[in-house]
Amino acid sequence: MEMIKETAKVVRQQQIDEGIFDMELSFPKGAALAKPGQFIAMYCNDKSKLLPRPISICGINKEEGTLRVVYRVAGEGTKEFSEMKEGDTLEVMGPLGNGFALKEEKAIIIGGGIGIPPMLELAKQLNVEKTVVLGYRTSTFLKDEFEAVCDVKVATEDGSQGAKGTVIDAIEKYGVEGKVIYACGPMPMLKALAVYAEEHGMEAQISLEERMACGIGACLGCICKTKGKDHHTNVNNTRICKDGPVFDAKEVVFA
Amino acid sequence: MEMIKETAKVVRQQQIDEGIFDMELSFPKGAALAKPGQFIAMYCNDKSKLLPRPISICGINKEEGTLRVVYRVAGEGTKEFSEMKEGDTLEVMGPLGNGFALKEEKAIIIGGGIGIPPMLELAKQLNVEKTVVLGYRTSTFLKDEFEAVCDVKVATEDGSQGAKGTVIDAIEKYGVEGKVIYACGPMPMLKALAVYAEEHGMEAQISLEERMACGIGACLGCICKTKGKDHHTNVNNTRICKDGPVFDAKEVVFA
Amino acid sequence: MNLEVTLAGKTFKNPVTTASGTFGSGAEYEQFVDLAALGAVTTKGVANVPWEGNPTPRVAETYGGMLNAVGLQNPGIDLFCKRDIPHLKEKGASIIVNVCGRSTSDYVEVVERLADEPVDLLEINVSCPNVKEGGIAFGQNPDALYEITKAIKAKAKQPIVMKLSPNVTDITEMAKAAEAGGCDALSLINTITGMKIDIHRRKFVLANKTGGMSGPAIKPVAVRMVYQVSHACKLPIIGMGGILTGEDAIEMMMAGATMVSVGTANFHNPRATMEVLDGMKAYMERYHIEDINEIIGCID
Amino acid sequence: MNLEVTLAGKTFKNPVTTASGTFGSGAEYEQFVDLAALGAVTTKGVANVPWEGNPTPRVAETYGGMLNAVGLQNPGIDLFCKRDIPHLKEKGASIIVNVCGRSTSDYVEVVERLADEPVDLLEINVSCPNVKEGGIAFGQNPDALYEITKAIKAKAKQPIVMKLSPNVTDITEMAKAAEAGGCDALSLINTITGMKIDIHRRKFVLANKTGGMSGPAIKPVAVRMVYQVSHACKLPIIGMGGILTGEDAIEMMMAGATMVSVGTANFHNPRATMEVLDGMKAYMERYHIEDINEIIGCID
Ligand SMILES: Cc1cc2nc3c(=O)[nH]c(=O)nc-3n(C[C@H](O)[C@H](O)[C@H](O)COP(=O)(O)OP(=O)(O)OC[C@H]3O[C@@H](n4cnc5c(N)ncnc54)[C@H](O)[C@@H]3O)c2cc1C
Ligand SMILES: Cc1cc2nc3c(=O)[nH]c(=O)nc-3n(C[C@H](O)[C@H](O)[C@H](O)COP(=O)(O)OP(=O)(O)OC[C@H]3O[C@@H](n4cnc5c(N)ncnc54)[C@H](O)[C@@H]3O)c2cc1C
Ligand SMILES: Cc1cc2nc3c(=O)[nH]c(=O)nc-3n(C[C@H](O)[C@H](O)[C@H](O)COP(=O)(O)O)c2cc1C
Ligand SMILES: Cc1cc2nc3c(=O)[nH]c(=O)nc-3n(C[C@H](O)[C@H](O)[C@H](O)COP(=O)(O)O)c2cc1C
Ligand code: FES
Ligand code: FES
Repeated sequence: MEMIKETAKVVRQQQIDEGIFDMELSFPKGAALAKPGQFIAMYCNDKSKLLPRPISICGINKEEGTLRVVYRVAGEGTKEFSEMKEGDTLEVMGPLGNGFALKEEKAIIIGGGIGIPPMLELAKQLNVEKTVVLGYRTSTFLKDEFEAVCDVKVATEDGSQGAKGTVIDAIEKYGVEGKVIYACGPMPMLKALAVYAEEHGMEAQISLEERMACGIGACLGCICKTKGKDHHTNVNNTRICKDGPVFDAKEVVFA
Repeated sequence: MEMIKETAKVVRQQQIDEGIFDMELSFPKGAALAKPGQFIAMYCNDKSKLLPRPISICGINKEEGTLRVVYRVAGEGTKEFSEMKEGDTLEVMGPLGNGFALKEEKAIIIGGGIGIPPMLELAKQLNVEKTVVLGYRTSTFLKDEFEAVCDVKVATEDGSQGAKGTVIDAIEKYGVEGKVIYACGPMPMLKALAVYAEEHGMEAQISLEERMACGIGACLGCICKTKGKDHHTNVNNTRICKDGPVFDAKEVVFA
Repeated sequence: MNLEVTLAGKTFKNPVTTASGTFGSGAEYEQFVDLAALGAVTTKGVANVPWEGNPTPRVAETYGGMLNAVGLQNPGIDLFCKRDIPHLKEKGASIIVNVCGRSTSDYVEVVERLADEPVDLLEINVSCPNVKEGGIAFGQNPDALYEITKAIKAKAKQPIVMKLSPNVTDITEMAKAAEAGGCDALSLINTITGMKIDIHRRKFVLANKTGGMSGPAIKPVAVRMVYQVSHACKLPIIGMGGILTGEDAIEMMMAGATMVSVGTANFHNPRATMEVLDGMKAYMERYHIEDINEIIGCID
Repeated sequence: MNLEVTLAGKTFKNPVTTASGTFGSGAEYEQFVDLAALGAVTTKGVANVPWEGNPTPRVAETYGGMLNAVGLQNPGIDLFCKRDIPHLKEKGASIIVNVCGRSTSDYVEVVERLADEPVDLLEINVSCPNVKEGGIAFGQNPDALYEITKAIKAKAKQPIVMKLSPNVTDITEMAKAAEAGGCDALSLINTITGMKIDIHRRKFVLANKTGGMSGPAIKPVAVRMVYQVSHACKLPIIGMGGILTGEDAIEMMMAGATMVSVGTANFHNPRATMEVLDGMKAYMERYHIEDINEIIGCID
């Protein structure tokens, strides 16, 4: 897995929802290597914060040499990113992680909340019969772009759009079917999808999140519990940054 | 002593000699209060550096509401300042310290190295018969501006301009005379001037330097040894930031 | 919204005080801070007689913090009582006096001298790493700490707060010794001993070689120790070490502190104490917290 | 320009190694760093059997640093010898193996297992604050440290380097105990115990509650301890704690270290080790220093 660490330039940034930002980074070597489901490590310019922020790749433009990220302002680091303007620079490392394995089977692509962005590039690249299911709290973002690619079902917590409830409610309400689930979102959603996939005999590739320090498999900060022994340390832990963030749901032990 | 802490804007910055920068800051409330010999505390934007950098006021423009500083890149903080451009902002506190006491007597205004800048505003404001003596290593800076105000004598370490040697060599070579010495520069120069003033029955106001934390008299970081008991702590130490940086040379105990 | 807290039987209008030695005697910050708006002003360590302190350089910057080796320069208790206490009272401030000494009798002398002064608490500095005698010598040995606490408590008219050093293997052992000695509260942490070398001049930056590290860099150590001590003994705690924002103060209180001191932050921003207080209020509003006392030690 | 140093009888091409646990087994950084260009690769702590480590979250950011409570997850000595050592050798790296254990016999087992491996030094981690047994329990008690040092030294074929914890009242006492136990060198410092609270969720950020603080925030403590230890005993020192730049490394060596380890800096910049080395060379050029050994402990 090749990765690059370089100074990237912001070529575009805009706010697309409350607290949610859409940034395009010029990072040609990274863009050349990137695959859907991988992420990048974004470093702060503020020197009191040394650890990189892991952010999923939402779009890959190999011609322009850019990567797109869509992120929520969660704390100080993402706040700093949100204040950056066209022409500003930051250190970036990536692409990191394994990414999704694109299967030749009917797909359900599922994103929940801030887990939605990484599914967009997957939806674009996955050349099979597919449905996208997106779970929001209330207001939606990126929905139009998914709709430009394929059929989209929506769930909102308050029922203001689409199915009321979770992505599973939307799947059931709209009778969405497929052989393979690709998903990113909050842990309870992923856990529910793992159960759902198991019950329906489907494969589920889920993208996990954990606090990271190195981002490249060196610190053992970001493990998830797994059923099998990990090749790296020979225990039931697997590094999310290096061997994930995408896992076969069957392999993961949920807390 | 009133002082202001505010966000100031860089209105002009240029390099005027090797490693020496000339910056004009928009800081109207500070400019309104400033006197020659006072200094400002400049804070870094880099959050790994929390302490302010004390920098002398080189010029006061009350109409424009600006203060001018001329500084040497000594470490990381001054390096950060030197990279700032017109329109950039930083936190500034000031004016700080006592400043020079302007006497109605014939003056010798003496600056050595990076102690030269604070003497410029003094030379402008001091409305008496006066001579300026400037000591440089080799190349000169700000000299023209002093020459626009009064007679200037120069000393260079290598003798490439003016007297070869120190400011005292220049005073002696050119027979500079006066009743009051106003001086800023390296400690050995100030010590020599204190002796010179004593021998010639002159008053000497010297501006001292020390590492500071608070800049306003609270931390007791920046004291100099004094002959008399200090009013503040009743010991033979006086706070340079608050009761200085300008001292009557007779009061100071040199190491 | 209630910000009032009670510590060792004394009530303060809010939990925010100043860390001794970083706020002078209060007067230096008057242009930036309404002293009466603080929970209390904690003053610079004062001894029975004036102290000269250490040679300069006394301060150095470090990554996310600083070192100091001021060495407790102070005007002595006489001038302090004559000038600084009346001034603070005139400004409407509650007062915590930080007391230093070279021997037990030095401390006792200061404490006795303060008996009739309008002072809320006596914070006993047995943790200064920058003086040869007294200071940390008492703060790194539980038996010595117990003895001096007992001796001071016997003479003190106001509640006493022992200020602990983080430069120990087990902070809870020290806290228990001070508790056994009869003190009313604990302050922690004082500075962590550090060193900086000027590699260009091949010299120590500080004349004293070592100094005490403070500032946001040390906050995780302070939070940890406040948490440990709050679970090891029953004494209320004034928590300090690296507080820069209201959120830092909330964190320190959640770890177990009843009051918090703002120190090095004052050097970075002379209005820091007020901004910490504002930040705490904003946090309380956001989470609908009626009474700040609710959050003290709310983590287990 | 000579960068070669000798420590405990072993020669390294330069003084820069990696801090255990921050560089994996080396392979993770190969895309950024030529492992053969380092003085040595110091590997993640390895035990006699695989360890699972602690639950997540295991890492947290702090001002100018971080906390970790990984808890020494490791593959055990068998897989380590089969996979990691041959790989490092193939890449041309010199190897320092960091050894951990829960009991003296755990450590001894690992050390014996390494007897015939192409390893330069054994760094014995008796200072991990994140595990219940072993680790720091040995590192905070001079008698225990003396005993385990003796026991390991008796069985070790390679020179042993005891890695000390900064979470002690007097680091020189620990250094002397390790010296008396017969070790060949010392490594310091390991992490300083700290805590971070998520005030929004009212939870500890780390599952383990406390973690070890590392990064530039702790450098002044590391420099101070390296200096103190270099004056308290005769053992050579591998210095670490907050080294981010070549200048930091020079400072650590001036304080008394013969080698330096780069840790948390790798997370901030995967090329940090190489940039530290380049910075050291630039410093030597600027000051016309022919031999890096000249600057070791050049400050008194
Ligand atoms: C593989 C992966 C992909 C991600 N993709 C996205 C994305 O596309 N869009 C998006 O908005 N967010 C994404 N996240 C979450 C994102 O990393 C955090 O929101 C971000 O790191 C918060 O940083 P902060 O400085 O704003 O918050 P702070 O709370 O100030 O951060 C403090 C520290 O905690 C870490 N941290 C805090 N929250 C998280 C979290 N949820 N996950 C991991 N580390 C965290 C930070 O990286 C930092 O080291 C992803 C996380 C992972 C692990
Ligand atoms: C009253 C006063 C007036 C000054 N006026 C000027 C001026 O007009 N022009 C100018 O170029 N310099 C002036 N100096 C010196 C200037 O403050 C330092 O060069 C500057 O602080 C160095 O900061 P740095 O971050 O670049 O260096 P670093 O070495 O990285 O600084 C580290 C720390 O040490 C302090 N420090 C380092 N050197 C000095 C020093 N010589 N004096 C005080 N603190 C120091 C810094 O403030 C900072 O806290 C003045 C100093 C004082 C005390
Ligand atoms: C310049 C300076 C002077 C200090 N003087 C004292 C003192 O006189 N008495 C004392 O108990 N602590 C003293 N301290 C320690 C502080 O009160 C406080 O415990 C420490 O700095 C940690 O808090 P902070 O990180 O918010 O600064 C001093 C600290 C600094 C930085
Ligand atoms: C994530 C992480 C894991 C660590 N694992 C180990 C370890 O396995 N063994 C050990 O002796 N030290 C370990 N340490 C401590 C480092 O080797 C080093 O002593 C400490 O981090 C200080 O150096 P630094 O500030 O350069 O990181 C670890 C540190 C970190 C940050
Ligand atoms: S973040 Fe270091 S191993 Fe994953
Ligand atoms: S810098 Fe604090 S008293 Fe002068």
